[in-house]
Amino acid sequence: MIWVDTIIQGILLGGLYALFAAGLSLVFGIMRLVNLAHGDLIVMGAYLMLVLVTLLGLSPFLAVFIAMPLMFVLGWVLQKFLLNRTLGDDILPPLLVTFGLSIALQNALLEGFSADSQRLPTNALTTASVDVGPITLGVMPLLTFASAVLVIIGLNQLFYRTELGRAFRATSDDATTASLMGIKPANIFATATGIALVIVTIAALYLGLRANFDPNIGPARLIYAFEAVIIGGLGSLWGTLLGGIIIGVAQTVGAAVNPEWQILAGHVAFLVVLLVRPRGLFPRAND
Amino acid sequence: MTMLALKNVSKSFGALTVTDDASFEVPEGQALGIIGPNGAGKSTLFNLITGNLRPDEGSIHFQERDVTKVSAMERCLTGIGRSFQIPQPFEKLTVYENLLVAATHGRNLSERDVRDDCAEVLERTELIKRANTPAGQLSLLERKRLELSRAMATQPKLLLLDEIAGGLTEGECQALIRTIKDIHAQGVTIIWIEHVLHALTSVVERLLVLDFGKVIGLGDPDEIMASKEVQEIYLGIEV
Amino acid sequence: MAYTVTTQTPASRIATILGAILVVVLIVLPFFAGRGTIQDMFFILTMLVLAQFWNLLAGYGGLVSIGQQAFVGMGAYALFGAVILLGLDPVPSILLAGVAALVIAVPTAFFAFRLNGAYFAIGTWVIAEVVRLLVAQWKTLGGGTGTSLPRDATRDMWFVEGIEEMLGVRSAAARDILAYWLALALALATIGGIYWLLRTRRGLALAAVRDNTEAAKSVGVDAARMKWTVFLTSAFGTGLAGGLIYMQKARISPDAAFSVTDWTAYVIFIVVIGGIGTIEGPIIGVLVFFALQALLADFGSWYLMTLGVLAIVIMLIAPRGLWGLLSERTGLHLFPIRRRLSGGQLTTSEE
Amino acid sequence: QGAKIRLGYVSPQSGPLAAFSEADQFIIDGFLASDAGSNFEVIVKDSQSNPNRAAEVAKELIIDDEIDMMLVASTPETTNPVATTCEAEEIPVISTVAPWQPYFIGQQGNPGDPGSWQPFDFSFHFFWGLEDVISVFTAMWNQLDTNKSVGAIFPNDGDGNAWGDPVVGFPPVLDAQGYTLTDTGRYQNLTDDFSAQINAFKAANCEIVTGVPIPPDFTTFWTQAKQQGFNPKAASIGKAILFPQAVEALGDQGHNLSSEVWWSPSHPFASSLTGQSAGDLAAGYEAATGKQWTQPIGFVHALFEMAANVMGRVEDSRDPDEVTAAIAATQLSSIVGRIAFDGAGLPPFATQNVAKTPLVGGQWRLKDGGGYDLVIVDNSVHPDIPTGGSMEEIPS
Amino acid sequence: MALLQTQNLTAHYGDFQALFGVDIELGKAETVAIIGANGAGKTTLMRSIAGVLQNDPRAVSFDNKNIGALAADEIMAQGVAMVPEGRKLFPSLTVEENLLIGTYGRKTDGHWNLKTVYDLFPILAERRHNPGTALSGGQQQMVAIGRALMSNPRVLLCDEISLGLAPVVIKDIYKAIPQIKAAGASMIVVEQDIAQAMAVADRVYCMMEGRVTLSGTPDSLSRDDIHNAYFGANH
Ligand SMILES: Nc1ncnc2c1ncn2[C@@H]1O[C@H](COP(=O)(O)OP(=O)(O)OP(=O)(O)O)[C@@H](O)[C@H]1O
Ligand SMILES: Nc1ncnc2c1ncn2[C@@H]1O[C@H](COP(=O)(O)OP(=O)(O)OP(=O)(O)O)[C@@H](O)[C@H]1O
Ligand SMILES: [Mg+2]
Ligand SMILES: [Mg+2]
Repeated sequence: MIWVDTIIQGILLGGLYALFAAGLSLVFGIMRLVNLAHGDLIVMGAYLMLVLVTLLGLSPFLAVFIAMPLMFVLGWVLQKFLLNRTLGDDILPPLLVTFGLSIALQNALLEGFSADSQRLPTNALTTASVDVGPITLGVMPLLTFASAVLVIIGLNQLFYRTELGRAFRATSDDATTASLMGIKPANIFATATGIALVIVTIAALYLGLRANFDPNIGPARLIYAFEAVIIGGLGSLWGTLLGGIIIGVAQTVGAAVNPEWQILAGHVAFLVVLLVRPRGLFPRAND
Repeated sequence: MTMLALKNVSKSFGALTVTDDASFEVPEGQALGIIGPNGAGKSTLFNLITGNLRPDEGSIHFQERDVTKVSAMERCLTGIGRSFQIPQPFEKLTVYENLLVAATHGRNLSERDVRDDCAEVLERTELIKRANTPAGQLSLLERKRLELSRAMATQPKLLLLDEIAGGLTEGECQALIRTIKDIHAQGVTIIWIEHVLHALTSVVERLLVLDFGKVIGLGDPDEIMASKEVQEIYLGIEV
Repeated sequence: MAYTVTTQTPASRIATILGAILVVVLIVLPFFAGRGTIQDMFFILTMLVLAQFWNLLAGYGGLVSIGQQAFVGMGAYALFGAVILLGLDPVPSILLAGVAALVIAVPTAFFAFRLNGAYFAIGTWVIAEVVRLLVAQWKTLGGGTGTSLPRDATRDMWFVEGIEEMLGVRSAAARDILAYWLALALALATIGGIYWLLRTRRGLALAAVRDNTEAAKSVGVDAARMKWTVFLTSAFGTGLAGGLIYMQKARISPDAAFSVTDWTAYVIFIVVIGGIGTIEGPIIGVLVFFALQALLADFGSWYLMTLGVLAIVIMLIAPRGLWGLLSERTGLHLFPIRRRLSGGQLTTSEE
Repeated sequence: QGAKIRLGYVSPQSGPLAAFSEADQFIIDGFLASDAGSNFEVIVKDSQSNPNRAAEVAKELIIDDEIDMMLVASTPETTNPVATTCEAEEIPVISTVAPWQPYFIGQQGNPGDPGSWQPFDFSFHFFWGLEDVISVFTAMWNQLDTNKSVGAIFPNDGDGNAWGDPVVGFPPVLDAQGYTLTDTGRYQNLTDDFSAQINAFKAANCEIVTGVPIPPDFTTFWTQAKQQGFNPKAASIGKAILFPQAVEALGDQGHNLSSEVWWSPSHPFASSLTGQSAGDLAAGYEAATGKQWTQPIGFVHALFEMAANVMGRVEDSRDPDEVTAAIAATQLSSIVGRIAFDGAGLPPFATQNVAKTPLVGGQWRLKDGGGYDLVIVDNSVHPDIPTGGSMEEIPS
Repeated sequence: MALLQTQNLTAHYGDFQALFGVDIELGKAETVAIIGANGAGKTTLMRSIAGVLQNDPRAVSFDNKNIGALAADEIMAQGVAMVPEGRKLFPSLTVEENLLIGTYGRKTDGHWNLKTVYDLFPILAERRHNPGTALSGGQQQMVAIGRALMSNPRVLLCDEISLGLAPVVIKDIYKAIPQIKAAGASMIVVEQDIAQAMAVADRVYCMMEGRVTLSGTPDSLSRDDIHNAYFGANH
């Protein structure tokens, strides 16, 4: 029974990782942008909600809806005026710029909020649980997982059912030809990053409710997010969810064997998947 | 000896078959011309011979050795040199250094040993004045000459030339023909893809016609040019 | 008239002379400089070595790794292992540090070379994390806590006594001087070695592969072997630097020795600020980095914020770095590698 | 001598450990304003919570700033690199706010081989040790009615490895006192999931939890424990719930969590520097900053008391050997209690370098208007420190 | 007055200059062919007009406005659509999506819509849900043309629409040109297949080495003229 529990907990954890990764997957998939500041943006989202919660006395679940448009605008501006200028065949400019952004953001948060660990205000829901047979599952992890699935479904709808989604895919395939269709790749990229930051806000909600955060915890989450994206395959959103789950399950199973191997097991799972399938589980045909 | 032999070679890009069951042989010392409409798969055939692409089926033999699985780099070392249709210079290196890379690595010699050879090649292709210019700054014609020079610098036994005469003036064209005849006279086997037919036919001993990846004619240039099929598909450009 | 080839330029001849003088000054520096200067120089030299090797990897080999901390950490731990567990002297153990880095570089390369671009970068990062987590389980060397070099080992280190006597300094200062000289030797060997490599036909091949891989293969360049050579060389050199850095620190922990920020991110910063793909770039970059740190480090988070913003600004306005900017304007090269053909038909009209 | 005595002070002012250094400025200002303090110059460096950086700034202080003595505080990640550097540089150093085992053993070449351990010449440390925290924790648990089954979460870091050490850590003592310990192994910091530990604790029917996680990890653990229906009667946690903000981050779930208490406003000690009582110092801090008092305040203050006291007893502050001898001879009644390197309560190998200060146990109690108070609930080892209540079970 | 015009148009790829002062004109309802050997600069010219390559702001004018400074998407919105060389379908999009994306920047009520494009190329209706790249070369070319038509362009730029296609397929595709003309678009057709180009064009420009070397109506140009302009022999 413990094994079943371990695997289910791993899957739920994978939901959290997928949520961390979904925005990254969007940005990486559409414009091959390696955003090293993604983790810090999640942390920033959590602080933004903290401010909203403290200033307006809102529940975090309401604050998230105020934070989303703000984060969208931030993402749009960031991409349009900064990150777009780093795109190209060379991966170094985005690496360096987002690394710079990452440390600037971390330290700005540190200046603004100090290093104290914070948490979004919790309520009974935080520790509520449901019994499924002999297994007790937290409501919060279930909600996190459900949100991850909803985000992925939503993104898929956006991608495959809307004109904007078509433009995303077309621009991702070939930005130059897309511009011949009247698409402004710069704006499409900005919109994509805006949407990515909306997802980041959702991830931040669960990050902030789940445990403490402080300005420095971003990078540790970033690597899992990257792993989930790469395992899943560039541009495959369901792949990202699966990637998150693989890492989550690997971690809990590793920990059940010995907590020393917990994080290692996640990384090893990543390496093994890449060894077998260097382009991830669901690569696009044309990369 | 047979310098090059292709046996039932096929290559597709997705649904598009670019090389379709091609088989032919080139004896040592021969100059073979390849013609065919745009997109017929001529350049692809070169990529298969040099190892820049791997065939889906069939085998490629160089000097009677099966080189199908041999890498592009090793094929160069065993004596296959090529020019690219779209010139691919090492843009940040000078013209001389472009040749130096080819000569030192393609022949596995030291820089000192190949210095004069490289200079001589540049003299022959009239690029010597540009020896110290970064290749990125060359004009298209100079780039094409550099393609030829760099291929020559590896001192290949089999030289593959992909459309190097397009856009030359008559005088330049004659000079190019002389250069190629010279190389040929030294015993180098040549395969030359060219749209400028009069240049081609003044050098090659045999002509191969490619259409949709298929070899549809191979033989004496005059006979081939006179054949009805070739008239139809290739000389369709006739006004 | 016969042809000749030169790489020297008038500027580089002057640079060679100035460089030689600089080297002599650096060698005798401990005779007149204070310990603060010596330690600053140690920092500059070791970061320079790391930067040169990362530059070799990314700037010349096109392999953008963000996992160099694996080699720094592995080298450092190998040195500690050799001293604490095998009882070796720290100085020769530095060589072992390089070898240890080389040993993990081989499987790393096997894996990472299957990946390209961003995948390669992230793959190397994950591998470095794995190495860190494994080393953190190495209980005899302190596990996640870390450990220190035994005092006896550092006090009785080779040459220390000699330096004490020669310069009349205390043992702590003598150790610094020893570490400085070793760092100087390593930095000179690194720059010399890389310069030498670039001037051989392999260096030409590297440039060719970087410009156009397919064409390079077609003229007989073994692109795969170039990648291996560059990766293993820079792992070895990075491992040596890691060993040396931690010999001087005398204290290690996995988080410190495998820090992606300290050993890779800052190194990338140095290279890119200075100018990637040149030998001069990392030299300029490390000086800028040091100056920033010296000026601003006391401002805590403002320092790091400035560093972050500077990285962004430089990348946007001068993507080829400060040296790139300078040499574009002036055509200056301190380490020229361009081979210029002269003589023969070129004598009449040198262009 | 006209020149001022130069003190170097290294602490983590930024980064994840920054909460430890929040009161630094307040205390240093107070120190410099005091009579004794006017002879000193204090050069403060930030370790950025990074051990590499800590060692670097220590070297800078010694070499560029030519300090006479080093002070360093807060976690082995800060004290150890600084102390190691000072030891190598032969500069006297006094450290605090790290249990003495991770401080002492953590600086040994091979921590696994007690035979190889050696005392330090220039490094001195005052704080309590694991044996104290163990006895405080067990005394608190003994106040409750439990099955004596303890689950432990020890991370793979300086503190965690020391707490879990089979020789000097919790396991042997708990064993001796009739507790059964479920220790699943050293996890990495910033782990996102503790199901494995929770499952193991449930399987062993643990009613008590202990450990020394970093704050975010404890929040994760505690939230998951509640979610997965694991409700121990007592949770005595080091490090993670030191600071009120960390407990507040748990919402209502922090009620009755227990922790070691090294210093509080109700400690019956006074400053040798200013004569202030512990209560005065804490009140002064709260008035000056508007923040709730925290435990490091007393110890950072005591560090500067030490500096003033030691330097008051030397002729030449620039002579490391004399300063060292003066430190070793310290007999100081400080705001954290008596500090003397007399080996009291210490194994022989540590007597030379370590002085112990008193430790009691406390519980966080939810206040009516929100926020938490730290109430001392156990003083069995140091009865002179008054309690404010007795140990209560955690409501499930 | 010409609908579209280039004046002294130059283009560079890095240090390499690909066009040297090209002047061409396209009148309303006119079809112009541009011929020339490989690398002559035909594609570069098309890309410069379409705004993919940056040029002198005054080098290109459309409808009496300078469009040289506009970005590709802005030029497209004005009604200049391009069928790029090599078809350049979006592999992630189905046939129908490839067609629909053609209207992204310009939505009009003109003649062309999904239905009329399917009428023009009935085979596409059958394959509408296939990924664009799973079609044969000729069908892909039809999608590329249809995609450009969807925005009802006033000027249609076609870059080597016969490249790599079998003669029968080329014939099929060229059959569509009169219908496109009839719907009101002016066209610039780049071709190496001189016969095809001559058959549909009102006027011809011949390019070599980045310059226009010859121009005129198809009838007025002799075989030798073209041969010389094309291959550069006998200067
Ligand atoms: N890497 C590739 N991927 C997909 N298709 C390709 C690739 N390389 C070539 N093709 C296609 O294969 C066909 C043949 O190309 P190839 O370059 O061999 O023709 P060619 O006979 O040399 O033509 P040209 O006379 O224009 O040089 C073309 O339709 C081309 O688009
Ligand atoms: N992206 C590029 N970078 C550098 N040079 C280029 C680039 N694209 C084209 N060129 C060069 O510009 C010149 C003109 O090329 P262009 O593609 O315009 O010719 P074209 O007439 O369309 O030829 P083709 O018949 O082969 O399509 C050629 O020499 C080509 O090599
Ligand atoms: Mg071709
Ligand atoms: Mg073209």
